[in-house]
Amino acid sequence: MKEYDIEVRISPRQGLLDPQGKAIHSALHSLEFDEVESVRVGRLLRLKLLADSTEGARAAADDMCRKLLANPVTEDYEIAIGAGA
Amino acid sequence: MKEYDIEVRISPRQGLLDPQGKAIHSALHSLEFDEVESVRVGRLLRLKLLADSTEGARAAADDMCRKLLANPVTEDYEIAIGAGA
Amino acid sequence: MNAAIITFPGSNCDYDCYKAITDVLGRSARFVWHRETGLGETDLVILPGGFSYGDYLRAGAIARFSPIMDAVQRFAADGGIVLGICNGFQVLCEAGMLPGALIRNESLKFLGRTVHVRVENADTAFSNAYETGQVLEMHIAHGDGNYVADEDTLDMLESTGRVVFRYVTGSGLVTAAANPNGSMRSIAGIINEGGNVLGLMPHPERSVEALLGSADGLGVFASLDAHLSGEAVQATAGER
Amino acid sequence: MSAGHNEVLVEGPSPRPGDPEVTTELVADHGLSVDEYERILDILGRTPTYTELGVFSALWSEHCGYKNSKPLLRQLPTEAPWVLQGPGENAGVIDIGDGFAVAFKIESHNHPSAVEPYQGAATGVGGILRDVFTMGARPIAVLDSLRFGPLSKPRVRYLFAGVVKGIGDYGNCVGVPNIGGEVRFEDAYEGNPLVNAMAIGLMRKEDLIRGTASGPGNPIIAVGARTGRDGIHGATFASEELSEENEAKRPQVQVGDPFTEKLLLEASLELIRSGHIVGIQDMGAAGLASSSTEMAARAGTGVDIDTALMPVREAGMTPYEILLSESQERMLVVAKRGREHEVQRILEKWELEAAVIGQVTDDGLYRVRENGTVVCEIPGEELVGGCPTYIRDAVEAPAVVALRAWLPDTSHTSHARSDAGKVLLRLLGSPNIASRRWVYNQYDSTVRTNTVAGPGGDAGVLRIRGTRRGIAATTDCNGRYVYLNPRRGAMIAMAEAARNLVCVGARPRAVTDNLNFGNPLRPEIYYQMRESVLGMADACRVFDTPVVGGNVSLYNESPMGAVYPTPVVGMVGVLDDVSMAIGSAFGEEGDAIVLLGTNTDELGGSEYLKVLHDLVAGDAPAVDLAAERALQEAMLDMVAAGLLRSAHDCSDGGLAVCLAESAMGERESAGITVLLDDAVEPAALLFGEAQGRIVVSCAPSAVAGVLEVAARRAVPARAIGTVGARSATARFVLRSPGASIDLGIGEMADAYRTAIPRAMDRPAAGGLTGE
Ligand SMILES: Nc1ncnc2c1ncn2[C@@H]1O[C@H](COP(=O)(O)OP(=O)(O)O)[C@@H](O)[C@H]1O
Ligand SMILES: [Mg+2]
Repeated sequence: MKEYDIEVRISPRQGLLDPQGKAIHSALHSLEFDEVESVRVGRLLRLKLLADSTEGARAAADDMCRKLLANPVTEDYEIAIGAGA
Repeated sequence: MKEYDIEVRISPRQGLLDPQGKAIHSALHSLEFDEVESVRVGRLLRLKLLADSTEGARAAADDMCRKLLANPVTEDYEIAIGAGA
Repeated sequence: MNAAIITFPGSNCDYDCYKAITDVLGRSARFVWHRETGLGETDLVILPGGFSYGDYLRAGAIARFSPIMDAVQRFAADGGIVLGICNGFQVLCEAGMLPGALIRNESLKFLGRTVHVRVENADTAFSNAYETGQVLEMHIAHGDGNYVADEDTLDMLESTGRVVFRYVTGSGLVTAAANPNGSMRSIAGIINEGGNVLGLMPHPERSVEALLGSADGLGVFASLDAHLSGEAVQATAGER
Repeated sequence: MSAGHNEVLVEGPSPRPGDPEVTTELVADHGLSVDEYERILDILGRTPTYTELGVFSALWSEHCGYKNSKPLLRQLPTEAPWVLQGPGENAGVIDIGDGFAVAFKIESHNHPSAVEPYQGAATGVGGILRDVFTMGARPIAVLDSLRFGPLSKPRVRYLFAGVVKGIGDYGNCVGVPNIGGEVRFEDAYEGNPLVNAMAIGLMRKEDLIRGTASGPGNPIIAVGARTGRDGIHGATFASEELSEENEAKRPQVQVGDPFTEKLLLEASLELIRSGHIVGIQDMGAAGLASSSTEMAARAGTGVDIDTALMPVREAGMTPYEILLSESQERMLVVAKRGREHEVQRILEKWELEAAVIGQVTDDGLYRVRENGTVVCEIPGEELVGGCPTYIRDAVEAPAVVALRAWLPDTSHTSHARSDAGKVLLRLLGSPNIASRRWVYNQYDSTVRTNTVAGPGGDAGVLRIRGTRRGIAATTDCNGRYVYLNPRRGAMIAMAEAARNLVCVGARPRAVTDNLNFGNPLRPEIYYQMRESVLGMADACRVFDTPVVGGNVSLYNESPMGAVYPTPVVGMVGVLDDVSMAIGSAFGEEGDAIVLLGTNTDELGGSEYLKVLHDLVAGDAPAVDLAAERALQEAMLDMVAAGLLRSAHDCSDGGLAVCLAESAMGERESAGITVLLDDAVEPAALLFGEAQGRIVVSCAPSAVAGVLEVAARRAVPARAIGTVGARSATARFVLRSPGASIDLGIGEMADAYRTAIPRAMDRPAAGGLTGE
């Protein structure tokens, strides 16, 4: 068993309205960051978990995303794995 | 001017309590994901912005984080840059 | 007393503050739209509750950049009285006018109910109508009222009498169960070093009429009225 | 249709490049029957374009066209001297006196909530708020009526948590207090939860405005959020059963933005007061298509709009998509010609986008262009009024007839004799009876500082500033009763709602109803609909409470079957002096407890049978509408005379539960001692759900007055006990010939208050809601 650092990136489905992103975008503009073209807001989950292999860790994380972490109807997710600290 | 994809990862300050992370952690355990040792929940912002160089893009993003995107009292942030699609 | 109530897009307690001051207390108040750059003739600025900019990103994070906020900062710097209620408290913290921050309630749930708070310092412009130690019943209605700050800041606030309201049981005891949102040291309201800027999560403007359940919050506005009309001894925190 | 029209239409729009060809399959996919399509050909005198087909299918869907319910709805009384606006508008409006009026309506978001509970419920609240403020009224209250499967199911907990959070987050952010509602848990709702939201708005009578597009030449302005591909064909979707097949067809989830809604609310009210506009309407179900056609139909005008002028969120949207999109937080405004700039200025202040997309015409045609080219041209009144309506076969299900005939035997009643206290504790801990604090503590119920009584009592009460008046509101429906006996069950829903109102001292004034049923093409379902509507109509007449608006939600079925027939009654009442309002918690030690109404032997459909024997059987309790009306009048007299300290309606769980709820109160509990002498089977006496009963409490000196008023109104009444001390050790003592209860009030309060929180502490599979 080894400890893995998992990073789960969850973002709103393409085409779905992202009111928060919209609000942040216009806030950045009123702060004169005119170079910003778009903002999408998602969630970032950092997990530490024990697994015997990178594959095992990924499989577990994927399972968690489907069961709990991500909303299957409104969100997409990506999983990134690094070795534990 | 070139378009950059910026990813801003904002997470709760180390040591600061993270109610969401705590809740997700215990939810994962009751779903029998006992291998999970810790969960931290943060925010993931994906920006598209125009800049003339990677440095320029990073500097701009950093400025936005300090001004608006992250709260220095409770949050840390990292910036990752990829070339735009 | 002539209050300027700031209306941000998404503020929804501005009207309640207005009514508490005009109808119940019989003093004057007016609304100031967040796009204005001046406050006009006023001796009290209120940042009301609500969801400025939808609380998107972080509660109060976007509102603090509204044009009017420069004027509010200047007003406060000159010793002007500023009261931030709920979302207003969050704006004050985001703007650095008060220390610490308000994060998601420990329960992760929005909480709309009555709580008891104890007056920890009755020697301020905002609380002189109460007795120190007095227990008040007020409404809370927030999802991000969990006050956090580092230990040094917390100790400093405590030792200088800058914790003005604290969540307690009906009989005035500080307990985990009486703390609705997980706030460190059960802090419900704090004041700045100059004693002229106060932020609190409970809604005094909702507890000003017996018909609506409690009049305990009226004291906050009465205190300010007394303070501003010079009837109360001018007090700055830290003197105690 | 005039020849003139025919000429215009015959050489109608030519097919739009890239649009699919209109085939019989495509017609079927749009949920239109062969006959309905024949009608369309007739109306147009030609084949419709793809865009026209989409518009017809949306406006002729159940959701917009009411094709299976219109004939039934005509049975409902809709008039009274105080009714300012009946059904047909965005919301009904009644006069409450002193120059004020309230607009209110209830709306379902069942299907969207089944797919995505958080957004589904949130956008449901958003839609109903817009219906109210587009009448010129400022929303002052929300109520929510919810139905789910059993909490033992993880998916149900996920839906329940998500729906409650969605309703809370949206209403809290906009700043409208939630003052009441219902939640019920029954197996029948597992596959298809019900999420009905009701909104109430306050206005000065003169500010009433309607959703009309009058005045040819007046500009039509789209306001608010940009249009995306969300929820295309949501209206048609809401008119079909949830099934594997239509998973695919499922419209993209609509995401709510309460912040934009709050800006829309303020801007709309400012626009209406400004006098620069003639009409305003929410772009709700079937989006731009239905809002623009309905506004024109109401005014008897036509419209000419260009979809290319519509602000969009995504590139390359077709007219079909733009017309049918259900993107939220959008409104359609018809301004006075020449006032465009004034309108723009107000919208800019509120940081809202707006675009003139067309104008009102006088040819009665619904004309849509894309960059000038006509893609749709339909006689407007045919779209709105021409939808064929149906009267379906109605046959009661034999299984239900049998269930109704069921009668309890001693095996069903013995527990009550031997162990009434344990039974009471189990009922208090049943999710259908237990405290709903877990729900309404997530709602802001006091913003706007008018809330005299929020959730937790029999009805929510609001004061009307600047007057002595108040209004009260409640929602009620026990689907179990309606299932067992549709006509009676619907009458009971009306009777309970009215009792809830008089218990706080409000005179029932009007109703908004939400008819939630299964597939109307099935005779046993149509039978439930017909009988329910007839039952409701009878009660409306006897109570003098016309229906001023409502909503129909059909096809509430899943592979697991149809939901219980659930005609939710949202009722609004008026208090002349809001300071006289009373609550349901017992008053002071020594006060007398008086029972109004009669205890009976009925046990059918009770929570007792469900909890102890897992039975939903027997007939729904009998309901005598005249007696209910007398009870209502007696209550109003007693409150007006200031005789009472508390009143609580006797409903789920019967007399014992009613007494327990009043004893436990919202805060510190009081003990009581009650003696009953009825010669009635104990199970029915303590836990039966006989109608027409209210438990009141009053000072000992007031008992005579209470009994005298009751006698004058011919309402049976008798003192049955006294209120004890408020303390942790207080006891709840109830004695009757066949059974007795003696419990510590603390133990009862614990069972009552912890049941739902404990159930919800378990994890909910299916994702994190609204995080
Ligand atoms: N979904 C809900 N939202 C707000 N309040 C609710 C909800 N469900 C129940 N309540 C409140 O909880 C209390 C108990 O509900 P219920 O047993 O249905 O009351 P009643 O039997 O008097 O209709 C009522 O005050 C009701 O308004
Ligand atoms: Mg009710």
